[in-house]
Amino acid sequence: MAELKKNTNKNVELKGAKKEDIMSPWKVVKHRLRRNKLAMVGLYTLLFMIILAIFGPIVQKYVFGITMEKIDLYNISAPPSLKHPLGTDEVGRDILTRLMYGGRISLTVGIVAVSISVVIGSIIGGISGYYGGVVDGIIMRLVDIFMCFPFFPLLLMLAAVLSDYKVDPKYRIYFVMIIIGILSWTGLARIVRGQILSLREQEFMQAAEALGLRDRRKIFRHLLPNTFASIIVSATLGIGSAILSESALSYLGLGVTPPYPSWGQMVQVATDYYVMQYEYWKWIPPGVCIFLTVMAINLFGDGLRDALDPKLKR
Amino acid sequence: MGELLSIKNLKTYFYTEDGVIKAVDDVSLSIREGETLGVVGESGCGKSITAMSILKLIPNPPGKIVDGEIIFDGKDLTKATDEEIRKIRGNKISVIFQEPMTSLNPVFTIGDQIIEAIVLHQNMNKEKAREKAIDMLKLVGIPRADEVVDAYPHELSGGMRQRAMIAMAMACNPKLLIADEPTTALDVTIQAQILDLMRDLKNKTNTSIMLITHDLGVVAEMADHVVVMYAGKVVEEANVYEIFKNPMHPYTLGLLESKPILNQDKDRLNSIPGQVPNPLNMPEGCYFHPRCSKAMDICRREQPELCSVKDGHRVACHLYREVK
Amino acid sequence: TETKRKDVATVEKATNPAKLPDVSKNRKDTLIVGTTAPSGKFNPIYSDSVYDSWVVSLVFDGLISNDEQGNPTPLIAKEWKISEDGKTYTFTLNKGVKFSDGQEVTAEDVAFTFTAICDPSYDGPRTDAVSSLVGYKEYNEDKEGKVKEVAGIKVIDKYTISFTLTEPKAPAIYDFGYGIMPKHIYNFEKGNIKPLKDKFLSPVGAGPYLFKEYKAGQEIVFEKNPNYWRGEPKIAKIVMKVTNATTVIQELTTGSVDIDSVPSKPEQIDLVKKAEFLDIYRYPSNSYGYIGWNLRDEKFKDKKVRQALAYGLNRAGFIQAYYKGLGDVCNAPVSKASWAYTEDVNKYEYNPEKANKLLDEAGWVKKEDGYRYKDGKKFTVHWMTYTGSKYVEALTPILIENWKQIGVEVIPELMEFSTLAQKVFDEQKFEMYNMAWSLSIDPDPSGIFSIEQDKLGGFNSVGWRNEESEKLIKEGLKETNMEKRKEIYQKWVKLANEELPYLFLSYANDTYAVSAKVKGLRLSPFTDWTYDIHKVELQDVK
Amino acid sequence: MIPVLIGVSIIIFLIFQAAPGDALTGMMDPKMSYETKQKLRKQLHLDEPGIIQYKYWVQNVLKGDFGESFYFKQPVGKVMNTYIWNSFYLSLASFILSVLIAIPIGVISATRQYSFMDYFFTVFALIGISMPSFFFGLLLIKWFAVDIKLFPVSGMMTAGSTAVGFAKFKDVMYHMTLPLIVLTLGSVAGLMRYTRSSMLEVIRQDYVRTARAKGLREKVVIYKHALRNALIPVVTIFGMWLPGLFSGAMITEAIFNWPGIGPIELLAVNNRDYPLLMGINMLLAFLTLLGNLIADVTYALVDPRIRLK
Amino acid sequence: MAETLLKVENLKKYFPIKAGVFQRTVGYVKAVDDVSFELKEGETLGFVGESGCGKSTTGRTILRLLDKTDGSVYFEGKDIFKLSRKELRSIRPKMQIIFQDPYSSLNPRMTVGEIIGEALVDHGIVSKGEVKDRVLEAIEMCGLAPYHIRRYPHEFSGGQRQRIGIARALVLNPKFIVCDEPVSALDVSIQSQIVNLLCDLQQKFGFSYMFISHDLSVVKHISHRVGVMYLGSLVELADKHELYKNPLHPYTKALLSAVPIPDPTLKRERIILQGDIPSPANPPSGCKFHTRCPYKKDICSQEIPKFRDVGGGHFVACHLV
Ligand SMILES: Nc1ncnc2c1ncn2[C@@H]1O[C@H](COP(=O)(O)OP(=O)(O)OP(=O)(O)O)[C@@H](O)[C@H]1O
Ligand SMILES: Nc1ncnc2c1ncn2[C@@H]1O[C@H](COP(=O)(O)OP(=O)(O)OP(=O)(O)O)[C@@H](O)[C@H]1O
Ligand SMILES: [Mg+2]
Ligand SMILES: [Mg+2]
Ligand code: NI
Repeated sequence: MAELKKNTNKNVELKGAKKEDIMSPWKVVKHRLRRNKLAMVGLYTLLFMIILAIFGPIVQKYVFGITMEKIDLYNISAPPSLKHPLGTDEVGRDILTRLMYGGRISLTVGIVAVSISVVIGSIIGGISGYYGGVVDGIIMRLVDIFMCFPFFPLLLMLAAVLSDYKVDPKYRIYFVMIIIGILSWTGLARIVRGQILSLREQEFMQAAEALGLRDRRKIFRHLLPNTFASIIVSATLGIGSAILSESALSYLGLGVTPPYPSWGQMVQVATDYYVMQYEYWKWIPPGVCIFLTVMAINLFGDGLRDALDPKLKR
Repeated sequence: MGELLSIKNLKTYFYTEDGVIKAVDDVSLSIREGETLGVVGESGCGKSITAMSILKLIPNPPGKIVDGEIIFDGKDLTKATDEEIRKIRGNKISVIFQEPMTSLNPVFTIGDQIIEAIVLHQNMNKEKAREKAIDMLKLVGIPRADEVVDAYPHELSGGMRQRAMIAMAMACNPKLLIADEPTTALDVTIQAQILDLMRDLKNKTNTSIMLITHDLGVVAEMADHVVVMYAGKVVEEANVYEIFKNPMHPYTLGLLESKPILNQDKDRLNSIPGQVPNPLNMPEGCYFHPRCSKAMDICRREQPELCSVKDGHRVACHLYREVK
Repeated sequence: TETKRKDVATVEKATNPAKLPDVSKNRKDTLIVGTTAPSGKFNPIYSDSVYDSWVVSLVFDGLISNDEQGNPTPLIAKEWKISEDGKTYTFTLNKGVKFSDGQEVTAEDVAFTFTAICDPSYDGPRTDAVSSLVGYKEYNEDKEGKVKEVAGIKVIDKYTISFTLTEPKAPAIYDFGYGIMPKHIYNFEKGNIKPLKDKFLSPVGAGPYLFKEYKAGQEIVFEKNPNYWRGEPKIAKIVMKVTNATTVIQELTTGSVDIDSVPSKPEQIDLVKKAEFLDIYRYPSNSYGYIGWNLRDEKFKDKKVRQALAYGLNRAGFIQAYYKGLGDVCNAPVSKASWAYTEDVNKYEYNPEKANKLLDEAGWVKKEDGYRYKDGKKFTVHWMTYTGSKYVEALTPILIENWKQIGVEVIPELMEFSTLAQKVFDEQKFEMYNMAWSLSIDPDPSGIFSIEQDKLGGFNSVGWRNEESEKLIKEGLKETNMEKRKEIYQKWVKLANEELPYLFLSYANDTYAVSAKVKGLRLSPFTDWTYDIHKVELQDVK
Repeated sequence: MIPVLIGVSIIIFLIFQAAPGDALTGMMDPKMSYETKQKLRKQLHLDEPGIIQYKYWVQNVLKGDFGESFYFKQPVGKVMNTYIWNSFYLSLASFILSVLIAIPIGVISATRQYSFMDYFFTVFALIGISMPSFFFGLLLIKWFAVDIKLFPVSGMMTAGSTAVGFAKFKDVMYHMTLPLIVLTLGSVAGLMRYTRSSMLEVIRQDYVRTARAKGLREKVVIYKHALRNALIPVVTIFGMWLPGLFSGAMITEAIFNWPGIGPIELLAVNNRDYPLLMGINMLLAFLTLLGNLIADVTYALVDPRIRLK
Repeated sequence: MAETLLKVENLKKYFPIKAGVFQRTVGYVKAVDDVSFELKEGETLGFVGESGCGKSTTGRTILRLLDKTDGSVYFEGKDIFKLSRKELRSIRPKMQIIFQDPYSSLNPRMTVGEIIGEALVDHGIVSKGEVKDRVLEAIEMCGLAPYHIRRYPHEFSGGQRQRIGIARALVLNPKFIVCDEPVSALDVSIQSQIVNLLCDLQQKFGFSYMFISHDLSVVKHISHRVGVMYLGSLVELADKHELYKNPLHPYTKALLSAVPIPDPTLKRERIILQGDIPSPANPPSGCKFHTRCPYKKDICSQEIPKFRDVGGGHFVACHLV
């Protein structure tokens, strides 16, 4: 009690905090992440892809005067050259430009789809886990139902409805993203729910209850932030799989609308035997791009998981 | 009584992301045959790591025995090969761990786990080993031992599990039993049973025991000799009567005084102020000085060495330097 | 290069048959034909894809067949007569034609086959072949089983049968080409066709081959019918193997497949040629690709606009880019292979100036943004098209670019094919779309362009209502004299070319690669490899 | 379980109903008149409202069959039976192979955390996860089937082969190799990561230390004491693979012309073959639920702690 | 120190045991089985008993952090199980809890300032501006430095965290605090600091404590009265001096004799019980203690002994007394 009274003086300088290096939980994660080489390789690859996708087409347009729709009839299916570093496609469009443009789409698909699924998944998972009981039972059955959902018919229906409402095809891809997002929240919801079910039993939640806090506050201030680790990991990995989904959809002819390219759609030309065998520049680069991007995201996500897991501390 | 085990200047460090943790920092102690050595100190002061170092059970990475000798039966264990250590583990030196709940493998029956050790070290066939296992379980006072051999750990209560652990540890008649807080997780009434049991076993087999605990009461009841640790170092060592009658190190003193004693009434408890130091960021000089009411200048600068003050009573504190 | 039948198919002979791979060389009694997607409906009255129909025509023979020009030829029926009023068809059967189980083919079997199509429980695609028979309605709509026979189908004697239609229909003769099923095997009770469907995978007919085995998604195996009535087939065994676009060239050039269709693209054909042991057959396919525009839409009502848009699209350029010389510009809704085809039509060659002029005339004014406006409305076309098509992919940029030049904005919308079909035909909610028509042997256009078809679900979805066209179509249907019909249809073709109910795009070619060891194949727009297959043989090549 | 199946069936049916077009819109034969189409629609009940169609479907199901496929004109069960086993063989082979590969490397990776091997397998696993299957499939075809002609391009058996017994098995395996590689790469990755993290968790446990303290050999410690525990969560995810064994890998099967159910489902979608689609989807929904149930039950089986008393 | 603050009557709390694939309830853990007692203002009531005997469950059920199975709890005369959620929320600040585990009872993603001040904000007890002052006040009272409010719990040692937990309860100005083993998880040298702090605060603010611990010596030090629990039931309750000097229930006796005393010269006669604690899911019939009781009689296994006053507020449940 003696030292207890030492600094009862209210005007004690709060600056004291600065003297010691305060590491918030996030700083610790950042710190650890930075030391993980694979994760950093992933991060930089990803940044590179993003920058290329954002600024690449602009540079091509204003510096070289090439747009992704521009047809060069003199260079149809031309192999890589100085003018077209990655060659041209069967109607003479510059593949590099289309690739960069496709990156925009693929990356946006990933990000938008994942944002949607993360928002839905964590809210529903949070509610389900927090309230438990009947609410949880109903929500989990709903998750079961969603998990048994047929993906393709839904997209077909969507495509038709969109054309009914005369949505500009340019934006149609966003709806595809939304659908991918809406269909893929279930996994995250389960993870979040599972964690919250156990977090709920932790004493700090009993403390929150004892303090008489509102439910909303308990879910969003106390519980969800503690599931951030899995949410973030599942989000980074989700971006990868959303990009793959879009690619696969495009590959089956259900994705973006030409002339807007996406990577998946660009790879599709390789179903043509001739293209596959003799025109590698048409399909290898987009395939490699998908691969690299998803790989980068996975590397980063994996590193993030390690960084977020206190047990994995080295 | 000859010395069974003697640890000399043991240093076990953990190389972590945030820096080096000197979990065991220059610890020396010894155990004689048939003796019970009590090791006390607060949580995190390196008691378990000292014990683990003996059997090289330190998780590596990040942990590593950096320096020192561990002489057991005339052999330096720090220099022994993995194979040699393996032969000693469970055979000549056995361990009982703190948490009976998690120290047994949940997917094997109690019998399987005991038999495994017996088969390994005593060249018995399975049937014989099983018989022996049942005998051991009976010995530690488990009723219905022939049924319990086939039970899974989760089917037993904490006390029974701890007894099963003891049965497993004693199965090969070890020369040294390391009991790492064997009763902390148990209730006092069960704790009393277990301690009783251990004492009986020791008397029967003349096994030496290294008893690690932070409960001074347990030490008072069980130990012949006591080592007090603080922040990776031994701060005081003496036989049990000496320690309780005549504690010297301010930390030992503080410990003894801060605990309310059942049949003594006090208005206010004495307490050691301050917090246990961060292992990454040890203070200069004597590790205890920031909490020590008798701290002197020298304590802030120089680390005291463990020196003999009386015969058999050794303490690491500048206050007693002159006495040397 | 040897050209056999001038206007029907060109054949490029293998340059070095000796290169035939050993696998193929050693396979002396088996012919392997590539197929894409047999669905297992191996029945003459149910098959609805070309792949199933190959199976059917190997196993079944029909009353008649046709030649390379599309003219009907006798088969089981050695001859037929059409009555004066054009309503009654009487067929006389060859005697001694046997099903593969040894029973003779009689008029009863023929009657059974066609009566089966009339059955109330029949749910296959052949109804139109019998729906104009006298008594069809009565038979079909009677559910209680009181009407036992179709009045218009009359068995005259064991080898003679006649069919009577409610009104004359010139193309009707082709409806009698469907394979004849043995009644004693396929028979079923009226109103319950299930027993017949159960035999899809064990077809028995009077055709040259016996059906042996079907491995779904993989292959179909046939053995020759030693007692085939037109003579024992020369090839002992035929295997139809499933291949796909990615694998076909590979399968062909390694000799694991002897006959397969290849994409009509020069680079692909070059690959086939490089193998040096494959003959290449090429002929115009019996189809055309087009852009349909909704003639109810103000924009497209004006003929000038339609013509302008035709002039304004570099179709030749597109076809060159896409087919690389292996396709042609289409200017009228009739196949190049058909006898109704004529060169004497407006070619609408690419001419942006003319297009601009016509649009100016039609009142569409170009503004500074480069697009045309009329009554304040921009000339914007929503173009619905379908996914997964290279054709569309190639067309899209050209269409957008070309029409932009003449001030027309195109917004493509991709959808899956069924969705497109629904929008176009069942709902008629579209401005413009593109598709292709695959035609029948007879050039009769009534199924697509008659006014009667201008209804929800009908095929005249663009809504072409032209009196003269209607008159010509009706005339053509009634006329049984070949010369006169030809005249009528050519007149109609010119009308369609002038009016442009569609923007006609392209004629494709079909290309088949055939191993040099296969001799005697009759490939043409109207005859596939199964025609006269009993005469085809496998020869050793040196 | 049953309420979920009913819910799934209703929702799937609603979606199909809402999808534009029906089984006949795609049939565009000018020889097939409007009347004929309407007649066929009537026969297939396509002219009736969705609820009634659902009623017919339920009636069929209660009778024990899923109706007749519009496209194949055969009972749905028969059509599925024809294709589903081909998918099953391929998926099963891939499943077994994945397990055989993934678990050992997962263990190695975990026991040597942060070693070269660990990094190597981690990167390998991530490649597996990141490689789009169509791209990888095409690459394999190009390299192994086209360029060096080691494996066949597609199909499941040599055409016209009449081989039986072992020769047939060999032939099938030969054709299966490339698709198997594609499928396995994808699943090995996930499973291996899963095993690794589960193993990492376990080797930190006290009972592993106990096992060491007993003087057991390191191999016994890892493969007996640790692995048994680490596999508990892994084994349970096998149940979740159940639907995967039958659902067919749509893309891989399409690329390699494998006669499985994947392409048939796509075909059913394109042809609006409701009975077939319902059949396939209901089977998968059922298997999904069954798989979850099996996962629960296996959990109880492999983990004595939750064994029923 | 006269008013009755809390009154517990026949409180029961059973947890269902679920098993099997369908998670059917196959039985109940009788965690709290018929517990009654009273607590006066400014008084400390100690609760001792073996691990798992239902001490924490009792404490938490009293605060309605768990739902009861039966019985009633009156806080300031109001039955808290009859309150609506809103009323309950408003009464919460008056009754607080300090948890055993200083690690899991603080939300690792919130700063100390947020943790302590949060309830003030959520209840609108003080204006936004004042919150910080109140937090600082509480923090200093508990022996922490003001700059600590910006830190996260993981940066503190166990003893400091327990202080944060105490500050969190303190800041709301409660009347009654359940201390659920607040020192069991702490280092020996830190325990006494916290015990002293709790004593000091009680003296200053007149809190009532329900002090749960299995450490009999600590309980004795801090409490006025002590209750002994065994398998969900109170077996003895008395003034602490009375209880420790004159334990009546055989279990209490055994417990007291089993506590190790840090004095090697002192050799006591210890009562070593036989057998293990029975499972609370399947408690023995009659007196729950009879399976381990060295003095058991026939009646013990048949009849449940009444919890009754044997004079001077000394309650005990035993047939032998
Ligand atoms: N795997 C590890 N990695 C890093 N540091 C470790 C590891 N294991 C132990 N330590 C550190 O070593 C020090 C000593 O730990 P040890 O387990 O010996 O303490 P103890 O005295 O047994 O405490 P307790 O009474 O809590 O069991 C502690 O500071 C701990 O943080
Ligand atoms: N949420 C729960 N669900 C099921 N059983 C529970 C739950 N919480 C506690 N129990 C059971 O209730 C009994 C009493 O538990 P409680 O935590 O109250 O004991 P305790 O006396 O506080 O023990 P300790 O000293 O270990 O804290 C135990 O057997 C426990 O297993
Ligand atoms: Mg320890
Ligand atoms: Mg408790
Ligand atoms: Ni650092």
